[in-house]
Amino acid sequence: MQANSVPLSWYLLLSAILFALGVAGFIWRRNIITVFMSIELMLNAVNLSFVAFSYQLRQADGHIFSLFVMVVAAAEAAVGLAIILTVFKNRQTLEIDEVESMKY
Amino acid sequence: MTILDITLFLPLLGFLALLLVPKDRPDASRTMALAVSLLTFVSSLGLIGPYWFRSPQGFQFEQNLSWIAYPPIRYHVGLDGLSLWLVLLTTLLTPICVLVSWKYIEKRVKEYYAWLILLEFGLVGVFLALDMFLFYVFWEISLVPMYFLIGVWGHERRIYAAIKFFLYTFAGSVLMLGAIIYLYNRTGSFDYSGVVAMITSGRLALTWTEQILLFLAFFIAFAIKVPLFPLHTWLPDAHVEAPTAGSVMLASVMLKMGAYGLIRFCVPMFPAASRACSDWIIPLAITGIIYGALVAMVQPNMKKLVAYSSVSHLGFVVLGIFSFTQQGLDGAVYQMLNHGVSTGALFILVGYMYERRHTLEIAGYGGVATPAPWLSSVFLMTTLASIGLPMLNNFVGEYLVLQGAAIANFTWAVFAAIGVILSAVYMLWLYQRLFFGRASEEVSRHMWDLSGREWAAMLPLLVLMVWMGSYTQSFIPPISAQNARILDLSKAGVDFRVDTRTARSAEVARVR
Amino acid sequence: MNLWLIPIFPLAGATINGLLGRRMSKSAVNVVAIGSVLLSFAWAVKTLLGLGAMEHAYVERYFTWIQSGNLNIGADLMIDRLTAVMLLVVTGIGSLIHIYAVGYMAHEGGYYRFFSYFNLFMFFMLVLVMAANYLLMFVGWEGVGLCSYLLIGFYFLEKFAADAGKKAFIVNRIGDFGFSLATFLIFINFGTLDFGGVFSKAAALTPESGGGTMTLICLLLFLGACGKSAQIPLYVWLPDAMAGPTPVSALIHAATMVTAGVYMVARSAALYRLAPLALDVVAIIGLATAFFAATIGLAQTDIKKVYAYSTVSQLGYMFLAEGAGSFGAGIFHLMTHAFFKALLFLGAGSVIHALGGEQDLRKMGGLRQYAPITMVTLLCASLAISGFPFTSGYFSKDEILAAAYHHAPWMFWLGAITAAMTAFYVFRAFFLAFFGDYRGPHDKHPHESPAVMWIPLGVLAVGSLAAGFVNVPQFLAPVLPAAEEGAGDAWLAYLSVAAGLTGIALAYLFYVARPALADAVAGALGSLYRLVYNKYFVDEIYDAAIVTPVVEGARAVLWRGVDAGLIDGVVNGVGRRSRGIGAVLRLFQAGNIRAYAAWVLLGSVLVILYVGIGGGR
Amino acid sequence: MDLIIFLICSVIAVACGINLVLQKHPISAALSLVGVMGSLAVLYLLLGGAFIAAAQIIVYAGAVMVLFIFVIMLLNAGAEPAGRKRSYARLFGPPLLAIFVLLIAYAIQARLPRSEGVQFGRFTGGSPEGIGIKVFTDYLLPFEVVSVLILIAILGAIVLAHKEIR
Amino acid sequence: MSANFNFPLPDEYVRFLPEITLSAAATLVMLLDGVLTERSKRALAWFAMVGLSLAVVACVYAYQFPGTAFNNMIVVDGFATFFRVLVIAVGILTVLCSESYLRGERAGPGQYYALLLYSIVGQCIMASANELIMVFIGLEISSIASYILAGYLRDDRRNNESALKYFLLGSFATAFLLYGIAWIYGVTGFTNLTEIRRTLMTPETAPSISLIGVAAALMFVGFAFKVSAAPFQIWAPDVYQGAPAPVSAFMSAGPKAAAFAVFMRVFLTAFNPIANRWQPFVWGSAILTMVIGNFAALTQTNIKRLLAYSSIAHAGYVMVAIAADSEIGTAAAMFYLAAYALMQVGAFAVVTYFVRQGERYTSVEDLAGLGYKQPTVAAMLTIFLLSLIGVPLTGGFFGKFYIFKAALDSNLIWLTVIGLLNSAVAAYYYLRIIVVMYMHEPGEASATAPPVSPALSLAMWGAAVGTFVLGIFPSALLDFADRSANLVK
Repeated sequence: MQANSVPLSWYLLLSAILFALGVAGFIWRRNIITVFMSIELMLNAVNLSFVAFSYQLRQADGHIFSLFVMVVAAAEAAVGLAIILTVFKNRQTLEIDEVESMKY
Repeated sequence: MTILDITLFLPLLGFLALLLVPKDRPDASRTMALAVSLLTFVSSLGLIGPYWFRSPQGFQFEQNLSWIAYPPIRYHVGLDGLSLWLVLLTTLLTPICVLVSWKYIEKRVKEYYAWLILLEFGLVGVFLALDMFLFYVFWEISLVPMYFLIGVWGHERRIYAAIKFFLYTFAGSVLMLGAIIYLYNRTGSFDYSGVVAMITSGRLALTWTEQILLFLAFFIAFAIKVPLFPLHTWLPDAHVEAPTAGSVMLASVMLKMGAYGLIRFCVPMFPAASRACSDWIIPLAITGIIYGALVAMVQPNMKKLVAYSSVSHLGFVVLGIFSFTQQGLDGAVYQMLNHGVSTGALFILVGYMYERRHTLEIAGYGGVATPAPWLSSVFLMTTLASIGLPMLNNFVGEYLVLQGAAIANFTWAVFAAIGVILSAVYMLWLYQRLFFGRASEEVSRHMWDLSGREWAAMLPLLVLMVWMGSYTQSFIPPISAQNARILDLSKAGVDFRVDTRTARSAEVARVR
Repeated sequence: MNLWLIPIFPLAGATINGLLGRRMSKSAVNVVAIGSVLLSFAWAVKTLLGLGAMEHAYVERYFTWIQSGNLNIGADLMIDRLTAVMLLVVTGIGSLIHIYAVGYMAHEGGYYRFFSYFNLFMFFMLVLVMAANYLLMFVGWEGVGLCSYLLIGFYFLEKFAADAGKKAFIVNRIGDFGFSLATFLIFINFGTLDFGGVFSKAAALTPESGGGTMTLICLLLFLGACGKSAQIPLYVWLPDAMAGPTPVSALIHAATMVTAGVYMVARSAALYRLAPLALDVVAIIGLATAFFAATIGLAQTDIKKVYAYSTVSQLGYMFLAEGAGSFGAGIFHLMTHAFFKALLFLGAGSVIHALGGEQDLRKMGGLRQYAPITMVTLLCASLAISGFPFTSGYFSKDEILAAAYHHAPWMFWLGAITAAMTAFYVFRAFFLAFFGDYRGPHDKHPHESPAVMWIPLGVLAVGSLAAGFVNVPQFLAPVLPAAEEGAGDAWLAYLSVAAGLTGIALAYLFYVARPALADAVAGALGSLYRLVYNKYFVDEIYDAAIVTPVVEGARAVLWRGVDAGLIDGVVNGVGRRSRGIGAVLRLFQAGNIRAYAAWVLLGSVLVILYVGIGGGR
Repeated sequence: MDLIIFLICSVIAVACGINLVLQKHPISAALSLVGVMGSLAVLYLLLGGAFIAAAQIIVYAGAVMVLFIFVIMLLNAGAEPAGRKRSYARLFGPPLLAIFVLLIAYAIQARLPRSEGVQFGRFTGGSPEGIGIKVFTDYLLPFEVVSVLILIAILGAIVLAHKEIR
Repeated sequence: MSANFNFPLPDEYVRFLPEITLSAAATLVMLLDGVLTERSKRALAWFAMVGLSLAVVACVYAYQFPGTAFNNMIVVDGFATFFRVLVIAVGILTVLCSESYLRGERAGPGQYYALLLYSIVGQCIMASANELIMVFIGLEISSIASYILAGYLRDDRRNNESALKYFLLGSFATAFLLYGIAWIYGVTGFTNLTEIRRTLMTPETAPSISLIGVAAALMFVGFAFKVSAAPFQIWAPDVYQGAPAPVSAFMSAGPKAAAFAVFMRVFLTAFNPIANRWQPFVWGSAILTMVIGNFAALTQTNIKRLLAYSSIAHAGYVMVAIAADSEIGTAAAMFYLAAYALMQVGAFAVVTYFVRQGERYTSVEDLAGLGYKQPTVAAMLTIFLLSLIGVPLTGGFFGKFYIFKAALDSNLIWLTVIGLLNSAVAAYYYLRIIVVMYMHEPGEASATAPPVSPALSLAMWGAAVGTFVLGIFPSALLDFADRSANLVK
C-alpha cells in the first residue's frame, strides 16, 4: 500500500476507541446531559465504523445506515432532552446519582 | 359417555354449579354439595359392576379420546382393580366430609364446599387417568383446592402449613413432570399402557442410569406424597392446621395418591430400578413405621398424633409394595383402603371433639367416656381398628404386608412388626388420656354425645371397618388380580432377586 | 354340626347387651348374658356327644377369610379331643362365673357393659380354642386380649385400673409380636396355616431336618404364650390385672384366657417335637416362673394378689409339663387348675363381697362364723391346689412332677419345693382370712354372699375335688401322645404330697398356732423379705430400663431433635437460604444508572469473550 | 496526505472524546463533542462519504448539539459537584473498558482480512446522488417509516415538555 | 452505480398493511385529541380499539400473501403474523386497562393512545423485519414510544425516574446493538438476514468465526437488554415499578415479545450457522435469568416490582426454549410468549385496578382480604398467578411444559431440571400474594376498592379466558406455532 494511504483498521480502531470513550463518559460523568452526550458519542463511533466498512465494501449502504442512525439520534435527542426536562422539573437536579429512588 | 365419565365429571359440574349459588345462602350450598357428592357416590357404585363376581383383565370403562392433537395428549381414563376401591373411597368420603363440615364451617361456606367438590374431581381423576399427562394435570389440580382448604379454613398456623404443603408437593411433582416429558420424548406417547408395553417388550430400552434417574424423579414425587420417612414433615403441619374435612381428605385419599403412583408407575415402568432401589427404600419405610409410631407416642396434640400415626401406617404400605410379593402388594393396597377408612374416621372423631371442646391438646380432655359414652365407644372401635385388631380392617392389611415382607426377607418383618406393638402403645395411651379417668368440670360441661348427623357420617365407616376386617373376599379379589399383573410386569427384564421362597411351598390355594 | 353356633351365641349376647343394654332392665341383661353362654355350653355338649369318640379332628369350613396368592386363610372351625377339653372348661366354668357375676356385679354401674364385654370374651375365647388355623386362632388370641383390656379397665374412672388394662394389652402385644412372626415363618415353610396341613407336613420332618427354623418358630410361638400366659419375662401384667372385678379375674385371669398359651403350645406339639431346644426353653422358663411367682406369693397381703401370683406359678407348672414333653399333663393341670383357681378367686370375691370391698388380708380374719359356705368351698380349693391326696390338684401335679423327673430330676426337686410354697401361701391366705379374730374396722358387718354367688362356688368345689378322676392325659393321648412313662416312681407322688402337707403345716404353725412367729421370721429375713414383698422390683426395673428411655428418647431425640430440629430445620433452612440468596441478588439492583451501565458493560465483555474471541479462527 | 489528515483528525477526535469524559461542566463536554463530530465529518469525507459528512455537520453539529446546549442553558446546569457517592461502577469500570477495547482491537487487527489502505477519492458511492438513489429505491421503506419515528419524537417532546398537561 | 428502481407491487403494500393501518389509526387519534372536547375524549379509547382490531384483521389478511416486500425489507410469514397479532392483542388489553387508569390520573388520553399505537407499529415492524435496518428502526420506534409512555405522568417522580432510566440505558444498549450491526455489515457486506445467512453458510465467503462472533455478541447485548435477559436484566425492575401500571403491563409483554421475535429471527436465521457458539451462552444466560428473577422476587414487597422480577424469570424460561435451538424450541417460545403475555398483562390489569389514584397501594400487603371484598377480581388474579406458577389447565403450565419438552428434546437435561426447580421456587412468591388475598383480614386498601370499570373487567375476563383456552385447548395456537416455527426457508 502506498505511502499516504491509511489502513482501514485504523479507522476501525479509532471508532472502537471513541465508542469506549462514550461508554466511559456514560459511566464516569454524573451530569445527566453529559451522560446523554456520551451516548451520542457512541453513536458517532458506530457511524464511523459504518462508513469505514462501506468504503471497504465499496457500497453506499453503510452510509444509508449511518444516515438513519443520525435521524434516530436526533429523535432520541428530542425525546431524551424532554425527559431530562421533566426530571429536572421534579428534582431540581441533574445529578444522575440523585435519580435512584427505586432500587433493590 | 360411560358411568365412569359421569363419576368423574359430576363433581366438576357440581363445582361450577356451586359457584352460581348466592353467597348469602350457606344452607343452599351445603345441600347442593351434599347432593352432588351423594350423586357422585351413587354413580361410582356402578363401577363395581364388572368386578361383581369376577376380576376381569385390563381396564374397564376405558375411554380414550383425543384432547390435544400434538403433542398427542389424550383424555384416556379407565378403571382397574387397583383404582376401583380408591375411587369409591374418595366418592364415599366426600359426602361424609360435607356432613362433617356442616356446622364446623361457618365462614365463607360457599367457597369451602366449592373447593371440597373440586378436590373430589381432582382426586377421582388422579386414580382414573391413564394418560401420564392427564395424570399430572389431575395431580396438580388436587393440590390447589387443598391449599385453599388448609390456608383459609385452617387453624392458627394454617398459612405456614398451606404453603409448606404446596411447595413440598409441587417441588416433587415438577421433577415427575420432567420425567414424564423425557419418557414422551423417548416413546412419543403419554399413554400409560403404551409406554409400559414398550418398556416390558423391550422396544424402549432405557440405559441403567436413565432408568434409575427416571425412577427417582417419579419416586420422589410419590414419596413426598406418601409420605416416606425423611420427606414427611409437611404432613403433621398440614394435618394439624387443616379443618376436619381437609385432614380427612388429606389422610384418607391424598396420601394414597403417592402409594398409588408407586404401584401404578414406578414398579411396572422401572422394574429393575425399583428392585435395585428397594434395598434402601425398605429400610426407610421401616424406619418410618417405627419412627412415626414413636414420635406419635409423645405428641401432646391429638391431630398431630394421628398424623404421625399415618406416617407409620403408610410405611407399611411402602414396605408391602417394595417387598415384590403378591401378599405384600395386596396388603399394601388393602392397607391403603384401611388407612383411608380408619384414619379418616379418627380425624372425624377428633374433629367432633374439637367442635365441642375447642382444643386439640390431649391434656384438655380426660374422662370424656362419662359424658359421652357413645362417642367414646365409637372412638374405641376406631382406635382398635387402627391398631390392627383382628376382625377389623387394618389387621388384614398389616398381616398381609408383614407376611409379604417376611417372604421377601424375614428380618424386615421382624422390625416392621415392632410397629404393630407401638401402635397399640400410642393409640391406647391416647384413648386412656382422652376418655378414662374422672371428667373435669368443663369437660363434662362441653362434651355431649353424638348427634344424628354425626352418626350418619361415622356409621358407614364403622360398618366398613367390620366388613373389610371380617369378609375381605368382597374387596381383595380385584386387587389381587391387578397386583398379580403388576408383579409380572415388575419381573420384566429383572434377572436378579426374584423371590424363590414362595415357590418352595407349592400349596395350591383352596378354591371355594 | 354347625360348630359356628357355639361362639355365635355369646357374640349375639354381647351385641344385644352392648347396643341395647342401656335401655334394658337388669334382669333382661342377665337373661341375655347368661342365656347365651348356657346355650353355647349346651350346644357344645350336644356337639361333642354327637361327635362321639373323635378319633381325628372334625373340621367345618365356612368361607375364605383372606386369599392372596397362594396364601389362603379360611374361617374354619375344628374340634378334636384337645378342643373338646378346652371347650368344656371354657363354656362350663364360663357359665358358672357368669352366674356368679350376676350377684357380684349387682350393685356396680355399667352393668350391661360388663356383661357385653364378658360375652364378647366368651366369643373370642371360643374362637381361639375352636380355630382350625393359626391366624383364626390369632383372632381369638387378640380378641381375648382386647376383652381383658376392657374388663381390667372396667373401673376406668380409677387411673390404676386404666393403667393396668393398658399394661396388660401392651405386654400381650409383645407376645403377639412373637406369635405373628411365627405364623409368617410357618406359612413360609409349610405354605399354609391350617393345623391339618401344617402338622401333616411337620410329621414328615425330624428334629434334624426341621433344623433351626423349627426352633425359631417354636420359640416365637412360646414368646406369644409367655405374653398371654404371664410367664417370665412377660408376667408383670397379670398381678396388676387384679384391678378388674373379681369375676373377671376368675374367668379370664385364672380359668381360661391365661391358659390360652398353654393350649397353644399343646396345639403346636407337633412342631415342638421338632425343636427339642425350644422344649427345654419352655420347661426352664415354666419352672423358673413357677418358682419365682411362688416366692412372691409368700409375702403378698392382698388376697387377690396372692392368688394372682399363684396363677402365674401354676401356669409355670403347666409349661414345665409341656416342656418336659408331657403335653397331656399340662392340659390336665390346666383343667384342674381352671376349677380350683376359679373357685379360689370366686371365694376371694365372696370374701371381699362379705367385707364390702376389703382385699387386704391383714384386715380380715375370723370370717369362719360369718361366711361358712365360702370357707368350706375355699378350703376345698386350697386343698386341691396344694395337691392334697385325691383332690384334682393331686393328680395333675403328680403327673407334671413325674414328667419333670423323667425330663431332668433337678426340675422335679425345684417343682416339689414350689409345691410346698404353694401350699404354704394358699393356706396362709386361708387362715388369715377365716381364722383368728376379725381385724377389720368394726363399723362393717361381714355377711355371707347370696345364693346366686355361693351356688357356683359349690359346683366348682365339687369340681375341684373330683375333676382329678377324669384321666385327661389318656383321653388326649391320640392328639398328644404323652412322653414315655417311667415305671415305679410312686415315691415321687409321696414326696410331692409330703411337700404339700409341709406347706400346709407351716402355714398353720405361722398363722394359727403361733401368729407372732410370722412377723419374727419376716423380721429375721429382713431385706430378703422386703425384696420378695416388693416383687423383686421387677416393675420398677422395667420402667427404668425400657419404658422411660423409650418415651423420653422419642420425645427429646426423635420428635424435638430429628423431626422438628433436623428434618424441618433443613426444610425451613432451604426456604430461608433461598430468601437469603434473593436478598443478596436484589442488592445488585442498586438503582444507580451508571452502575447498571457498568453491568451492561461487564455482560458485553463476557459475551464478546465467549461468543466472539473465544471462537478461534 | 490522507495519513496526515487522518492523524490530525483522529487525534482531535480522541482528545475531544477524552475531554468529554473528563470535563465536569456540561458545556465544555458539549463543545468537545462538537469537536469530535467535526473531525469525524472530515474523516467521512476521506472515506468518500460526502453526503454523510455534510449531514454530520448539519444535523449533528448543527441541530442536535444546539438543542443540547440550549437545554443546558435552559436548566443552567453548572459543573457537577464533587462526587459524594463512590459508585462501584467507577471502580471496576476501567479494567472492563480496557478489556473491551482490547477485545475489539484484537478482533480488528488479528481477524479482519487485510485490505488496501483508504485513499480519498477511491470510492464515491457516498455522494448525494448515490445516497439519494439508494434511499428512494432499496431503502424506500425505512425512509418512510422513519417519518413515524420523527412524529413520535415530536409528539413525545410535546407530551413531556409542553406547558400544561390538563 | 446501478439504480434498480422498480415500483412496489400491491402485494407488498398488503404485506405492510397492519403497520399502515396502525399508523393511520395512531395519527387519527393524535389529531382527534386536538379537536375533541374533554368529555368526548373518552371515546378515543374505543377508537384506538377499533384501530387495533382492524390491524388484527389486516394481519390475518396479510398472511394470505406470504413473502417479502420492499426489497426484502420485511417478510410476512407465520412467525411474523404470530407476533404481530400477539403485540396487537397486548395493545388491546393495554388500552382496556388504561382507560379507567387515565381517568383516575386525569391525564390526557389522546397522545397516550397515539403513542401506544405507534409503539405497536414499531413492534409489528420488528416482528416482520427481515433486514437489520428495519430491526433497528422498529426497535427504536417501539422503544422511544415506550420511553415516553413510561414517563407519561410527567409530574410523577417515579414516572420520570423510570423514563430516564429506561431511556438512557435503552439507548446505551442500542448503541451496542448498532455497533454489532456495523460489524456484521462490515464482515459480510450485508444487513439482510437471509443474505447474511447465505454468506455464513457458504464456506468460501464465510468470514472468520470470531468476527461474526463479535458482531453476534454485540447484537446479543442489545437484544438481551430488550428482553431483560441476564446479565442485562437490571433495568427492568426499576422501570416497571416506576412506570404507570398499564404501561408496565404493556412494556412487560409487548416490546418484550417483539424483542424476542427479533432475537429469534436474527439468531435462528442469520446466526444459525454459528449456533454452537452462542447456544451455550444462551444456556448460561437462561439459568442466570431464571435464578435472578425468581430468587430476587422472593423478598419483594412492592407488587409491581415483584411482577417485574417475575417477568425476568419468565424471560429466562423463553431463553431456555431458545437455547434448545430447534423448531420445537421456537414454537415453544412463541406459545409461551403468548401465554405469558396474557397472564402478565392480566396480573398487571388487576394491579392497575388496585393501585388507585397516584398509585397509592402498590405493596403486596395492601391486597389483604381482596378475596372477600372483590371476589371476582381476586379470582382473576388468582388465575393469573396460578398460571404464572404453572398449574395445569392454564396457559402458563402448558407453555412451561412445552418449553421443557423442547429443552429435553435437545438433551438439555440439566437446564430442564434447574428450570423445573426454579418454577417450584417461583411458586412461593406467587402463593404469597394468594395468601394475602384470601388468608389475611381485609385492610383499608381493599375495603375501599371501587367497583371495576367495564373496560378493565373486559380486559381481565379476556386475559383469564385466554389463559384457560391456552391451557385447555392449546392445539390451535400450538399447531400454528409449530407450522410457522421454521424460520429458515
